[in-house]
Amino acid sequence: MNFLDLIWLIPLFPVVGFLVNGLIGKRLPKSVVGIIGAGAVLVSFIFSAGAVLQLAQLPAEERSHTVRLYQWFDAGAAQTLGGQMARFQVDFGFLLDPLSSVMILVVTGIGFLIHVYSTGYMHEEDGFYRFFAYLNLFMFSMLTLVLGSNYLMMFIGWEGVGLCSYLLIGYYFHKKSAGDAAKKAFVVNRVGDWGLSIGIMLIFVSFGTIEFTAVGEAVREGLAAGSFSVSDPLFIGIALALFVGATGKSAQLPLYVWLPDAMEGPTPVSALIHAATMVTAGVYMVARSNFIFQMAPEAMAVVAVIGALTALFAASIGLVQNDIKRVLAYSTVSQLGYMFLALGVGAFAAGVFHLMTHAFFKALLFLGSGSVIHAMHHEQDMRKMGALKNKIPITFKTMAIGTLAIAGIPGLAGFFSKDEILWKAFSNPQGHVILWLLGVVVAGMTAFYMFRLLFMTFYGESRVDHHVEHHIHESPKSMTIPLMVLAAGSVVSGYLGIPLWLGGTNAFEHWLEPVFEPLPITQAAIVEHSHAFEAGMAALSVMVALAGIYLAYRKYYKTSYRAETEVASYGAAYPVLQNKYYVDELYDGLFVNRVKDAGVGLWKFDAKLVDGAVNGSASLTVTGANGSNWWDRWIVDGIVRFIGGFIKTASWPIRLIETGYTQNYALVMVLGVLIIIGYALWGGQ
Amino acid sequence: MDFFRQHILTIVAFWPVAGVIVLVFLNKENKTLIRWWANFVAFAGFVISLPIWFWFDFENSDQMQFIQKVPWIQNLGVEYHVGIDGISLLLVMLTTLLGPLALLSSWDAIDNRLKEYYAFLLMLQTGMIGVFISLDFFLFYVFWEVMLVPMYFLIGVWGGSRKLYAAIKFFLYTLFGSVLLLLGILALYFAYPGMAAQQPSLAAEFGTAHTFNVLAFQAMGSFLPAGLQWWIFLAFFVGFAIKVPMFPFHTWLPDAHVEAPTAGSVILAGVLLKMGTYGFLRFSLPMLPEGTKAFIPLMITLSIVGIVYGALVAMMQPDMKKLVAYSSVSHMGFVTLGMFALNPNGLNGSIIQQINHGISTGALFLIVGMIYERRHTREISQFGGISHVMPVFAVVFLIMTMSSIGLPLLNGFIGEFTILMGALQANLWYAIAAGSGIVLGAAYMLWLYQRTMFGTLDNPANQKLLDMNFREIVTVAPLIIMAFWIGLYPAPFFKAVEKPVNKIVLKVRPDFFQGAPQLNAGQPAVPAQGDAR
Amino acid sequence: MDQFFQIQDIGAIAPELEMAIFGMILLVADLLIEQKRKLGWIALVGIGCSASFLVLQRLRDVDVSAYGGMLVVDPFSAFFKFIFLLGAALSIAISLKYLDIERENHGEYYALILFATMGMMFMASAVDLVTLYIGLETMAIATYVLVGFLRNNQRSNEASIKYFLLGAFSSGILLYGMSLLYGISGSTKFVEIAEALSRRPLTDPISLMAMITLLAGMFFKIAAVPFHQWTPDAYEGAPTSITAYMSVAVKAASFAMMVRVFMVAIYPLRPEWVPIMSVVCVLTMTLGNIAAITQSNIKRLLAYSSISHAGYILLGLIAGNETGLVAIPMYLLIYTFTNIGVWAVVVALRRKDVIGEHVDDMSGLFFKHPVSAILMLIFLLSLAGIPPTAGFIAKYFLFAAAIETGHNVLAVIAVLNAAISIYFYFRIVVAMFMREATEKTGLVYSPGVLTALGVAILFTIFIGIYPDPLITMARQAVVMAF
Amino acid sequence: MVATHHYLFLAAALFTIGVIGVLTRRNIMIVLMSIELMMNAVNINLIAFSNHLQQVNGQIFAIFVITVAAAEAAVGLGIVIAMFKNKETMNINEIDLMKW
Repeated sequence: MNFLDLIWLIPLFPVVGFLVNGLIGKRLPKSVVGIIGAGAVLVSFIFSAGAVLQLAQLPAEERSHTVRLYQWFDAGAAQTLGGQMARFQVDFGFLLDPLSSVMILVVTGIGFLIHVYSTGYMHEEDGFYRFFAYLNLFMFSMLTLVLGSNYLMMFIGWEGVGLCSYLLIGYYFHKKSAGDAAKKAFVVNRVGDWGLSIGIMLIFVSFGTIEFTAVGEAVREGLAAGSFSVSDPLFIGIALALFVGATGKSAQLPLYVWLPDAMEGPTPVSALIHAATMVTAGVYMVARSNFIFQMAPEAMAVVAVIGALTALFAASIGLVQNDIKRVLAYSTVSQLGYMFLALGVGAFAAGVFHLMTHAFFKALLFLGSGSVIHAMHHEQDMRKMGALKNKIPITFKTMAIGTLAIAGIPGLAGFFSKDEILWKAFSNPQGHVILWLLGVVVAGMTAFYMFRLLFMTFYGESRVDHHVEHHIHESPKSMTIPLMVLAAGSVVSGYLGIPLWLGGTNAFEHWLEPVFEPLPITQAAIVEHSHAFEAGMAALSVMVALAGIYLAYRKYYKTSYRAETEVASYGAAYPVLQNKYYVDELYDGLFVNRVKDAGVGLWKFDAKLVDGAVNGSASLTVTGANGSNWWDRWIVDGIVRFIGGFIKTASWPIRLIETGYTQNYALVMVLGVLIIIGYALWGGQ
Repeated sequence: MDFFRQHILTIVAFWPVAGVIVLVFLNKENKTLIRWWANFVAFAGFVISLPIWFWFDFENSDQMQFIQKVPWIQNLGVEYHVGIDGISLLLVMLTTLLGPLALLSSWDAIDNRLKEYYAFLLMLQTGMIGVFISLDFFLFYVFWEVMLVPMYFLIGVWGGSRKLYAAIKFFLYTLFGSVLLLLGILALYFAYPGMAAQQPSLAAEFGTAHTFNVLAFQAMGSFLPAGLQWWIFLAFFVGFAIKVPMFPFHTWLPDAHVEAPTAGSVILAGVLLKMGTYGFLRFSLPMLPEGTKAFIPLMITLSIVGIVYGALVAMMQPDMKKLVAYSSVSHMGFVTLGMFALNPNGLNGSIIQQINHGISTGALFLIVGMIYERRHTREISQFGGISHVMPVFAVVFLIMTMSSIGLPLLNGFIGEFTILMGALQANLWYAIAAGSGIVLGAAYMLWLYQRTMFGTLDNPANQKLLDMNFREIVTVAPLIIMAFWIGLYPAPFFKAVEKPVNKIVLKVRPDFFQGAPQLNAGQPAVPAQGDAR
Repeated sequence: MDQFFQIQDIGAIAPELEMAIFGMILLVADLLIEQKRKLGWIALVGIGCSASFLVLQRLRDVDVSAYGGMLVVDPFSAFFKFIFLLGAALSIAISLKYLDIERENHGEYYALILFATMGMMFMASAVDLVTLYIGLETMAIATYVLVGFLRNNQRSNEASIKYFLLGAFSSGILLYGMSLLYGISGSTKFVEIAEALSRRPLTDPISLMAMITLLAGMFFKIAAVPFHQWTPDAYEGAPTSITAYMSVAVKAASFAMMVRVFMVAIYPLRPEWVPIMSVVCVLTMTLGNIAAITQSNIKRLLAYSSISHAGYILLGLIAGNETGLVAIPMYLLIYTFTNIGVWAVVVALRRKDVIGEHVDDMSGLFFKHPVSAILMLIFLLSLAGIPPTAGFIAKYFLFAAAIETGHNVLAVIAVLNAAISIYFYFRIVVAMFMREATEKTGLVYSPGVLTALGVAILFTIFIGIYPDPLITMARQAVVMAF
Repeated sequence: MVATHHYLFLAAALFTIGVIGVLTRRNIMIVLMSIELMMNAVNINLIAFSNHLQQVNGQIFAIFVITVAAAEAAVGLGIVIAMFKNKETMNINEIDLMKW
């Protein structure tokens, strides 16, 4: 079977699952629903794997395979900025290349595991079928996002995952907080999409196409022909516009606010969407647009700085969160910051590498936390946990692996990818020592709060509610097996990219090379560092992580957890961190409430001022006794009622002269004649 | 068959009136018969309009087709002259599609004075189709005004609590605009003979006598003095802008929508508003290219203000229907924005968006109508958690919400994105400013959805609501199908409008396609995708 | 020409003579016939005979100048005469039953209508001040009496008094102007007056005085602001059928006279009277409409509406070109059909104990008399100028004339007024269609009313849909006359 | 010698007196008489012009005016009597049943 030409089926299988579950799922038994849902993804995974294997067999320079299904739309002629004519036409096409192959494997692979996990986790829920339908729809969107051959195909997925995220966050729709979070997620994302769509449009008017490969070629050609130059404002504009989109979807500053709230959704959703796949879409998109970002070093600097700051910012909030999922959520934001840091310093492959490893261990951690929550009967507050180690051993062990991985302990996946990023932040020409330093600090904080999570949850004395205490049980196989597989992945996936200084080949980077081929731009020479120096830097970052772990060990393992001591230890910073730097409040005050005010204000304006002459003339029908208050009304009801009022005033004298007295009539006539005479004799000249 | 084919436009347009004539003689008490007959007439109207789509020559979509031309008032040079090109094709089909759905939606909702109700709806149908097929300005104006009366009655008799106010407001507002439009038409009419005397090409094709021929006026557009064009554009602007409605002429719309019965709202939003934009497209742009250019800044500004304004006001509405009504203001802002970006992308998108708006807003009004029928209130605060009791309804509502906020693979996206693309080609800031409408659009629609569908079902009155019945599903199903069709495969629609649009663009900006050969064909030679790149 | 008396002269005034004869027959028959309604039929026969003479005249298709050039028989006058006859006939048709209800069915009623109509016909033909004046007064005096025909009704008396006093006053003013014109030109013939005026400077004060006094008199007759105030009172107080008659025939006659005088006699002063007329036109349209908005008495409402219609028609004179002049007779004819239709319904509202003049009396008419309500709706739409009714065609011509001659501001004001007018017309519609029927709601039909309604609706719709023949006729009438 | 313009001034004066009479007198009969005065002013005008122009048209016109005025007066009296029967007043200010 030629899987390469069948890649369009990969997103389609989940659609079938979605349709079946969505339309008739209500009448199917839960097991069948689960099998359909997970099976659809499994088939996608098989097709993905087949396609990737076949792709790998091609020579490196031919590893780009486009399948055009049909022309999606053709909106007619357009003038590009260069004055050429182009047609705004978009294909319904799919592109398999090394980058998208990584993405589809991650998405379908981890997606499948999470589907399996969900069959267990969601088993008690109403609307089981609905959940799987949404999940499958999400898989479709996500696969379209990463497989699409052009920016608009990506945009389909981009918006589609947004919709699914909305639906899944709002899955417990009877909870107001869930509904609010869902809406917040969508609307904040829409702000990003605003930028993204502007970026896409700019790409079209600049290059006359939005196909990834064609745009890439156009950039290269333009560069060769001298029609484009590095740091061209156009490229900076496009890059920044795209990055605005990325900050929305990938929860970066300043648009990260939706992600922590998104934890209102069921835990598998958090794992799939808000950790492993959807939130990395921004990373994917920036990586995909590397040729544009390379042309705009200033924009890359912005990306790097935003990434680093987000990493630090989110990590600091994560230090004090007590909701197990919120800790993970901020951790995700922070890790995404890492990825953007990598992209920003030009280490696209490193960013994608971290994306992949992060997908494994973060999905693992979320699912593990789900397992904990499942065991704890939907208790998410870590302050009410503790000493769960022996009660749910599999969960504990797998989560421990995940924690070690994210902390960057050598030998696990996180170490390889994180170290790669830190090294590139230091050594790449676009890098800077401050960026590196931020990264290292974040690494330490990450290690600290993750181990805080681990210790608070599994160690120490039990703070569990008594009613819950004796119900605690290990999760069913359908949940633990995915955990174990992911734990394995969290270890193994790192070995795809063993760096050179460890004697590896950095296979992952090589695999992605065709996509991230640097543009022929003259830039500062890469300062060569010895492998020993690189190893030393790595050791340093590991030391910092270990320090973080030790700190956590001291605070949360050695001493039993007490809220007051924790609060006290942060001093004045605690409320700030606990309240997430008051950003939500700030946004509410600055934007949300202002928009609502504007809405109310304009509405009143509309009703009172803009509203038409009709209103005025309608009010005429009531001429009676409202003479006294009509001034009032005249002013309140504003401009257009003014016309009505004017008519009313005009009708007043008519009333005065229409007295019914014959002689008054005659008088008016005579006056009329006199006025005309006056006009004709003197006025006319 | 040949007769049918030659007269298809006339037949489609007047078929509903023929149905009304029969309807008048039905027994007033026999409500079932009246309902069946009216629905049959409307549905048959749709069926007999289908051949238009299939017989339409898409290759020559910029040529008027199915032309019928009969002298009417010879003293004035008025003709019964109908024909359609790609643009009118879409709008005619939209009208014949929405008509039966609107009728079907009133099956249970309307129970008093049925006969008149259906008669007015069907007469409205004729008026609307007539507007879109007229190629004679006089004829156009007649249809344009004719449909005011049935709409007035639909709002005034079967409307809500402030129906009389809303009805007369609708009527007066529109009438104010259209009488000025009439003056503009007259100015063109009297300018024509003089122009024809000077321009042999004009005289050769359309003669030198007074005429109302739209095509002649379009041809004249290139020669008309700019000053005159400016004034005529102003007159047209008021007429069409009120109908669209563009900010600040929009205040009739919320009232009319809120008070109108569901079917009225559907028709109003779905078709009537399009008459304004169609007017701009068919008349203002090609007939008054210089005037158009002079007004572009104003039109763009008003469009963008409309987009943002409509969205902001919509957000805070406590009444669902009013919310959707204000969203129309915002959506129609997109339509006019694309139109006055004056490039093929913008115009194409603008036309597609007109269709989209008809579909999604029409459906949203149907949806609001369904819930109103059940609860007799449209206060958003009265609802919450409806998903629990009306799952199918929730899904339909969701799809249409998504269509309205422009989710890709649904219709709204295609239109909005293309419009923004066109706007961006005109000026980056237009696109950025208008893009805010997308964010706000998501905000108000999702907020609405959240407040009504999500949450706990705490209002006891909502606990026994019935889900959509078969008739209601049948009513919205075509719209859902259309939404997906346009979202997934809009090619036929774009194909229908592209050539006429290019013609319009060439008219206003003759140098637009320069640099590309075959300028005269009206079809720019642009390398197909993949050839050049 | 030189001969004092020619047989053609008699032929020229045959239709008028015929009306006079039948008028006198009626006076005599009044003594003999007990059932007064029969007199109405006689009057109708008279009108029919007159109309057939008119047709015969037209068939010969020659313009006759009779009585030494004191009057002409041309297509223009024929067209107007046709309007008068039509107005008279339809008014009589709606009077028959109505007068019984008012208990005032007397023979002289019909005779007076015939005499008034005869006066109008002379007005339309007159090309000489003397003929014009006599025609005018014949019409006016007959109408004064008709307005006060409800002898026992104080409102009718009052209306009559007011109309009479103001009418006489205004004709005094008009007459003063005529005397000045005679003094200037030494002739009473329009053509010669025009010649004399064109020899004098435009700003000659005597010419201006003459023009202004003429204007005032004429504005009174057509009820233009500020000479309009008698109208609502007279319309309200007069028997409804006479109100109908006045609103169509008297108005048409006044316009016929106005067109002749202004387009021939004082045409040289056109630059002087156009601005004045423009202002009056704007005032008339606007005040008429605004005042109508607050009326709740249908007769009064329609009176104000008719004032505003006079304002529109002035547009035609202001434009003064072919389109404008064609518009005037066309408008008046269409207005005759439409307005008689409206009045027919109002007449039918009058029943034994119900005065039926209030808008509320129309409440729910649709439920009791759907056909009448729908007809009324169509008439009102026609008055408002909504296509495809005849009223649209009429308005179209006026607006077209204004645009064609560059009176753009006037045109804009006029169309906006036309739009406003829908507001008060639709108050009646609202009452008919959207209110519940009350006990008072109801109509009394008579064959006459039904016939009038039928004729009116037929032409209102027919002209609206296919106005071509009418336009051709009106165009002929005007082109050949001017 | 009495010149034409003297007649014209006389007529104008009479006419103005008539107008003022119409405007100010309260008794309907006097108002009617004022109108007659206006008519007669016109007659003076016509005859003066006729004399001035040495042709007969004006006099003919004047005779017609006199005739019409007589008819008008007759009708006017009739109307006034009809009203007096119902209302028993000659005061013009009491005729105000119909107004706005």
